[in-house]
Amino acid sequence: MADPVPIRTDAVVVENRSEGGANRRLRLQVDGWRGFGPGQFVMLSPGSRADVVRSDPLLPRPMAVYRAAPAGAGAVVEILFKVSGRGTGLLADVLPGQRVALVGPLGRSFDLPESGERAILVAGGTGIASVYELAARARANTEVSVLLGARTRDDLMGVEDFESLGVALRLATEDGSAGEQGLVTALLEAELAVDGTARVYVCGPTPMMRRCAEISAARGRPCVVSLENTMACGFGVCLGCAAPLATGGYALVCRDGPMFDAEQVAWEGLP
Amino acid sequence: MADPVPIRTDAVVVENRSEGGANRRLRLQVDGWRGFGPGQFVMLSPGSRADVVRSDPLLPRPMAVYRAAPAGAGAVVEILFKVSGRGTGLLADVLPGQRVALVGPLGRSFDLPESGERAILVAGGTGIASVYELAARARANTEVSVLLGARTRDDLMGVEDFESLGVALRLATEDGSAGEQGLVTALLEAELAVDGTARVYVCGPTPMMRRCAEISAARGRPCVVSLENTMACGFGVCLGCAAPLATGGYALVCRDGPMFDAEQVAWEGLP
Amino acid sequence: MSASQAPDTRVDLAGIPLRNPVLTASGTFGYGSEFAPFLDLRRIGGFVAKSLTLKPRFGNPPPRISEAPSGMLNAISLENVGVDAFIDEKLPVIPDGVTVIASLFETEIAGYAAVAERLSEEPRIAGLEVNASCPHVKSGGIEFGQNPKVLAELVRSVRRATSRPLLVKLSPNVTDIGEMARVCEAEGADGISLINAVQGLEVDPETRRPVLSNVLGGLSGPAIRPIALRMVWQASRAVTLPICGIGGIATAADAIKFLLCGATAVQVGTANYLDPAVAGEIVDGIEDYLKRHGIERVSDLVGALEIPPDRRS
Amino acid sequence: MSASQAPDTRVDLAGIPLRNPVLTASGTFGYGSEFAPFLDLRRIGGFVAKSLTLKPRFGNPPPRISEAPSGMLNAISLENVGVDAFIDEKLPVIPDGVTVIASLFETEIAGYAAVAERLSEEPRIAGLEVNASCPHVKSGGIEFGQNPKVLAELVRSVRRATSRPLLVKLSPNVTDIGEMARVCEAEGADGISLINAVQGLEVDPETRRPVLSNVLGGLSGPAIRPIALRMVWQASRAVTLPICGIGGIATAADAIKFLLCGATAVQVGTANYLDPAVAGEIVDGIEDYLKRHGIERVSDLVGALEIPPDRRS
Ligand SMILES: Cc1cc2nc3c(=O)[nH]c(=O)nc-3n(C[C@H](O)[C@H](O)[C@H](O)COP(=O)(O)OP(=O)(O)OC[C@H]3O[C@@H](n4cnc5c(N)ncnc54)[C@H](O)[C@@H]3O)c2cc1C
Ligand SMILES: Cc1cc2nc3c(=O)[nH]c(=O)nc-3n(C[C@H](O)[C@H](O)[C@H](O)COP(=O)(O)OP(=O)(O)OC[C@H]3O[C@@H](n4cnc5c(N)ncnc54)[C@H](O)[C@@H]3O)c2cc1C
Ligand SMILES: Cc1cc2nc3c(=O)[nH]c(=O)nc-3n(C[C@H](O)[C@H](O)[C@H](O)COP(=O)(O)O)c2cc1C
Ligand SMILES: Cc1cc2nc3c(=O)[nH]c(=O)nc-3n(C[C@H](O)[C@H](O)[C@H](O)COP(=O)(O)O)c2cc1C
Ligand code: FES
Ligand code: FES
Repeated sequence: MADPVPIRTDAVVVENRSEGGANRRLRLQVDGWRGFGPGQFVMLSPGSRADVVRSDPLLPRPMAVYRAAPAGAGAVVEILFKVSGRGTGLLADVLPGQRVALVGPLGRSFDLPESGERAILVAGGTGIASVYELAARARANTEVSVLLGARTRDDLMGVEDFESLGVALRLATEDGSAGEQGLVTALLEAELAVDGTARVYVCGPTPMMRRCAEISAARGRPCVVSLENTMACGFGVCLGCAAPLATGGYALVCRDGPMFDAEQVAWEGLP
Repeated sequence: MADPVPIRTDAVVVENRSEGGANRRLRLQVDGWRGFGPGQFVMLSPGSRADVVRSDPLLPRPMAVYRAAPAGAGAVVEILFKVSGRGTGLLADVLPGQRVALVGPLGRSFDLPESGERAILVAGGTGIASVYELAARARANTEVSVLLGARTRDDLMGVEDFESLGVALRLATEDGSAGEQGLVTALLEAELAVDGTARVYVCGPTPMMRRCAEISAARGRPCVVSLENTMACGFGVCLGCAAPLATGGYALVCRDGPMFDAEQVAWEGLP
Repeated sequence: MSASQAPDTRVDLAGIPLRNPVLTASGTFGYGSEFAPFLDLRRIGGFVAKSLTLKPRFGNPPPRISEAPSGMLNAISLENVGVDAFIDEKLPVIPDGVTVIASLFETEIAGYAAVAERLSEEPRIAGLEVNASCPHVKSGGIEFGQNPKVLAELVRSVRRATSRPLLVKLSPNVTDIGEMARVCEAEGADGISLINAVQGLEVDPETRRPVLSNVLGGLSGPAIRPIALRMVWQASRAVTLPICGIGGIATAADAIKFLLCGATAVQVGTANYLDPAVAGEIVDGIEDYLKRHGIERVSDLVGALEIPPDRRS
Repeated sequence: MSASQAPDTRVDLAGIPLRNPVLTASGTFGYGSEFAPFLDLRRIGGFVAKSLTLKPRFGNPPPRISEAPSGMLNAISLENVGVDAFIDEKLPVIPDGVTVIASLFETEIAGYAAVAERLSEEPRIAGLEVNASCPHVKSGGIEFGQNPKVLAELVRSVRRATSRPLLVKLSPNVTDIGEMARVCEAEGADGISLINAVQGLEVDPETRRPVLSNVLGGLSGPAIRPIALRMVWQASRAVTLPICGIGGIATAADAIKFLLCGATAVQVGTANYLDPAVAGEIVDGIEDYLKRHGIERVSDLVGALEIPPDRRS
């Protein structure tokens, strides 16, 4: 199914609350929303809120669509984000009723696993937000394992939502404050030690994705990674988000991705 | 008495509420506050809030100290302001607990009227905020008349505060929605028709101040005006706030003013 | 003009008739069709496509962009699909009635002329814009538009290669923009576009490296608007050529400032990234302004800046 | 270096010993004492006073300033108290131990030399900074710093007039900052400061007039920082003279970027208006950075930008 045509609108904040640690959950009423595919993202412009226009910080911020539910003349779109800089700092401040410029959904969506093929979703830090919808949709016709990792318990996002999905969920934190102590890549190694077909989906910090790609390749399992590059436009016109390809040249993360087969990526060329 | 030495600090928002129309009342906890004289002002930087630094809008905004009351390790400083652009738009958004960079108090303060000399305070629009403290202090040893003008009722600020001061208060609005219909300058003409000494203090839009200066001069009464120029620093170093003098050359509104004897001002050279 | 009558927004830019003066800038509008979901391309005056070279090019390794105060830095370099793919694949999907200006650059003058010739065969293209902000390989990294002699040679040879409306897009990284404008006029350009991005540098103090892989990048966005307005004004006093004003335009008010300073039309750049429908809103805003001020023709605004008498040097 | 040991922040700027590399910029720090309520002047490396002319000057009519995206425009022009009042009234109230650099400008070269001579008699002044961003009357409004011949003549005659440490403050409104830096080096300057404000223009679309009475103004603030960093880096590759980096510095991280690009010291300008204590905080922040990275001497950062091998052209 083709991904829906993106829109550009002023979304209205419905809720903006702490999700523990530096993480927040933002719920936006987006009129005219036409649906989205798992792994797609939106561009949000907290720096130029519609009521007080300002130009610093200038660029919109890419944020995965965590999930969405029909509401009013569109949908309530949910974003899970981590406050990590100026743009997300401003986003943490927006109040219910205020507006945030939104463009999306953008990017390709994940190809769902084939029926019967086991899906292993590995996500670290804010990458967790990119895989929830994939888990939700894939579990309809496949067995889904979700492996979430973070530095510490507070950095994990949406754990309860994954729990209520009823997927097999395992957690890892570097300090052991939630789930197993260690890296989520260790969980992947354990999962892949079990026989059978499995497709691996990964979103998280670059070193983590690269390691997951290696682990999957060693087991001969297909691995899809969702890259995070700095973006200016999000829809393929600034050419700013180029990711180097193993075959030479570049792909645009926003248009050709954000997900790529792991072997397509020239890891050593990523910033 | 010499004006207090200014400080520079991050003030903490105590309250930020609507005052009717586009007007707001901002109450700031300012630790280390050393007092202020009537007519002095502070520079507030809503564009670069301490928690999320941003550089647009860049310049701090001059705001009269409406009044202040000792509190905690300093004072609660009150500002009445009108949302009229980007800086004041951001100021309208700051929430209790958030911080706003503050420098002040700055500028000279009004010379209080001499004992027995009647004081007539004329203020229009946001200029009202500059004369409240003068009214409060002058009424101790003189008869004080306060004439407030605005386009419409909603544009008036702090009327109840002036009422509780117990000064003689008259209002004028252009649309007659509060007080007499017409310009506040007409009220001044009526006041000055009464015999006796009187010193006139004016703060408001330039054409209003200029007209008040003419009315006062025609009656031979001293008139002090408080000018509003665009400012970058507020303490005499950028040389941006120059106001042309009748005798040639320029005065700095932030350092030599904001108040000037009306006849010092070369009105035709003001922007 | 009666309040109900729609003002006349048409302008003629260097022989290119435009339904209104709002174009979008090369490199910020892709090949046009990317904006179809957000904007009726017939609503705006037209667009300038991403600069083309003879052969497709890959561009620089990442990071290619970086945020800057009220702006961004980019070092995309020459990445584009090449002139043939543009003509064969990109142009045909542009709806009729949309004005397309093709932008071109190369690293040597002969290359420019070749691209210009190829583009001139294409009736669907309304005009050419020569991007002179590319480093001139023979001058050791100096941009074509930074040296009046090199610029003259460039304009001369492209002028020989095409009889189509020819705009030259100037580099802002010069001492005297008026001099460069005069060179374009003397060599037969039909108009000038300015400004391209301002050369800048950003550093990551933690890694102690430049943020961009290319070290230097081009600063664009609202940050450069005062510089762009100044240069448009200076160029408009130096030549009679029509000017297309570019730099930090994000609102109708911004566009009007450029017209007042002497621009016949404007191009919206970086703002397209933040809001892909912004160019249409700028058109609306200009119409509102004209109605509100009772101005019949947008062209009445061009160069209408009122300079105080004692400053008219 | 042990974590507890304070790093060595001293630098030598063109023969002026500084306790740390954080100065404040001319025209943004008044005559120094205005900042005494907010900042211990001995905490910073020193300050550059408002540019002086031989006689007191009034400056431009208002409006003189205007806000710009992440910046401001100013057209203060020559307003200052004059060199005599500076020496007689302003200098004596500066506390001992505060490093004072005097800045000077005039509209003709002879005037510069005369001011330089007068300032050189003053032992309390640590060095001179020649502001070359002033319009040269004889060149019809072009700045002294925009023409290499005029700049050479200017530096030569001021050099003859003083044996004190001599910094030349360059205009950014040039094609090739490296060329201007080389001129200063050839004519015997001890160092260069860059950049001054970038020429810009702002328009009020409602009145259709320029916002500033002077029409043109100087753009300063964070908006110009990427341009300033680029020029400091280019100048540092063109000359061996010490460089004082200026432009949009508001934080310790900003200052460190300039040091990495080759500046020996920096000047904080517009940021002083927003926060009159900011220069002190920048000093603190640099010390923290040095400690955090285990760097013993701030001078180890100067020019330490790591350029990827394939970009070291
Ligand atoms: C497709 C995609 C989906 C994403 N989904 C999410 C999500 O659901 N939740 C979430 O918390 N984060 C997500 N991110 C990362 C998020 O975009 C960044 O954390 C955010 O842009 C940081 O902005 P800032 O203003 O806080 O940081 P600053 O440091 O102020 O940002 C400066 C610049 O760098 C860019 N930048 C900084 N960090 C990143 C990053 N990790 N990835 C891309 N650009 C970056 C910013 O966009 C901005 O242009 C996603 C990124 C991409 C590319
Ligand atoms: C000494 C003094 C005391 C003041 N006291 C008050 C007060 O108590 N309450 C109040 O509501 N207003 C007061 N003002 C006016 C207030 O400073 C402006 O309304 C405010 O700066 C507008 O900012 P903005 O961001 O909303 O407007 P913008 O249009 O975004 O401002 C753009 C620029 O113009 C400047 N500017 C715009 N309008 C004015 C103005 N009228 N006076 C000076 N600069 C201006 C801004 O400071 C800014 O630099 C005072 C001004 C001065 C000089
Ligand atoms: C990412 C990016 C890529 C650009 N690519 C081109 C280009 O290929 N050709 C060109 O002439 N200008 C290019 N430009 C410059 C813009 O067309 C424009 O001149 C400049 O960005 C200033 O306008 P703005 O401030 O509105 O963006 C590019 C700008 C950006 C930001
Ligand atoms: C209002 C104002 C006045 C200035 N006056 C002078 C001056 O007299 N002499 C000078 O050399 N530079 C002057 N400058 C330029 C600054 O010293 C500095 O070079 C420039 O503002 C860039 O730095 P910034 O972005 O940190 O402000 C002035 C700048 C401003 C904003
Ligand atoms: S973010 Fe602009 S092309 Fe991908
Ligand atoms: S506002 Fe800076 S001198 Fe008055």
